[in-house]
Amino acid sequence: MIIRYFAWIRERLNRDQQELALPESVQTVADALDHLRATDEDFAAILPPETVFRVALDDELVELDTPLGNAKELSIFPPMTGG
Amino acid sequence: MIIRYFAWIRERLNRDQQELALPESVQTVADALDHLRATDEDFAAILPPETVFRVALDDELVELDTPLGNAKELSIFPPMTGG
Amino acid sequence: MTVTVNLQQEMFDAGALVNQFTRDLPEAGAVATFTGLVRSTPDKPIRALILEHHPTMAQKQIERFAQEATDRFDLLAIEVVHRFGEMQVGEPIVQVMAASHHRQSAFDGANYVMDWLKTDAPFWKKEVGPDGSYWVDARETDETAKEKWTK
Amino acid sequence: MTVTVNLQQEMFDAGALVNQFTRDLPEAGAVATFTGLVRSTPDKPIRALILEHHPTMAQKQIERFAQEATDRFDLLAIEVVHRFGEMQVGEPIVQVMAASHHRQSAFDGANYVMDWLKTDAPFWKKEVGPDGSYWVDARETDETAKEKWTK
Repeated sequence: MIIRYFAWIRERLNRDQQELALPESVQTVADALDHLRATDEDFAAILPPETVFRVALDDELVELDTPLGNAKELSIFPPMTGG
Repeated sequence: MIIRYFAWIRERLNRDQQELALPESVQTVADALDHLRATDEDFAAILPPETVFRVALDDELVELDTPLGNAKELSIFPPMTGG
Repeated sequence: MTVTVNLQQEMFDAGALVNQFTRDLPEAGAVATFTGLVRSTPDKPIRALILEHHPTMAQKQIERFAQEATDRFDLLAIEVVHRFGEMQVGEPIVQVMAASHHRQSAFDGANYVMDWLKTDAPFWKKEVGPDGSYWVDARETDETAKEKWTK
Repeated sequence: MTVTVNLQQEMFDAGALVNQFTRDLPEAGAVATFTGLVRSTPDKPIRALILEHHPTMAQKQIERFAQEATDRFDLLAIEVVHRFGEMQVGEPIVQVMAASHHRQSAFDGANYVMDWLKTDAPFWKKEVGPDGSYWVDARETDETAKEKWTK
């Protein structure tokens, strides 16, 4: 799965995307975030569970309990400030 | 006093304005209209009391019972359809 | 805070007005524009529109609505251009532009002026159709549109 | 009924877009336009704005809001142009244009898209000020603005 980062999250992680092989046990968005926190110190420090951020699977905003399904991309970003 | 007419009222009366010396007894807009009806057959036929129209004194929309005061112009016209 | 009202017979360039209006407002984050155009629809085709107006009264009334909108919605600037005389299908009739720090007040300012303009500005429309020309009746919905601002 | 969404880095000419949009709509009596601009105010001066976006997601989301606005307000056409990258003070960021037979639906269409855009389109603002650059926080009022459409 491709994980993409935007705005201050991208800047603080110092990367805009990464490819990640997720174990079978990772079923939902929340599982994927927990997996990232467990395996990546920077991610754990910058995106602890209490951080306000949003996630999208293949261009659709989703909730933390949404199953990853066959999604190819997980995007992680702050609340939008466009317009 | 100058009486000005607009839109279909102007067309049907076949004049866009007229000068009128009003007797002392004419105090309000309604008095002026009654005076016009009494002295002008065309006006009486085209603007009977039940007609829907509006009036302005010196560029301000007014009601029928508004006193003429020192106004120089009385404008008579249909409801507006601008914009 | 600038209020500009122009009544004119000549055609105007809607886009050029928007750019002109916006150019000198470095603090404005939001500009809302409404453009009213002469329209012809299949069920009610027209060839042209003739707009009669009461010049002095129209100028005063529109300046008043524009000033009210400025005060009420804290606008940085507002401009109204309204044509009179004969216009062809597709040509602009009226344009209202409102500038503000924030988008909602810009929208509300332009919308407010348009609602009052429709019912209270002394303009009268005569449509030139295939079967002759006729004066347009005042519409009930325009009166009710105005009421939303007095709630 | 046309929905057009353009995401672009280049500057655009707000007025030229209005004229282009309006040109081919003989049935449209009403065009409402919203232009969002880079602003700098004395109490919060900025030199420039950098707008980051999620390209594929932004395109899809905005097309969806625009289509929803079209259906909901019976629009004849809607066009959204949104820039990304670096912009200078006074430059346009976004423009929404909605055409309809009637003025209120044109206003509502443009307003609806802007409200959703602010909160749900994947764009992030970074302001370049005198003391460095910083990411803009999401505003509570933008979330509440959206709620008026679900009443």
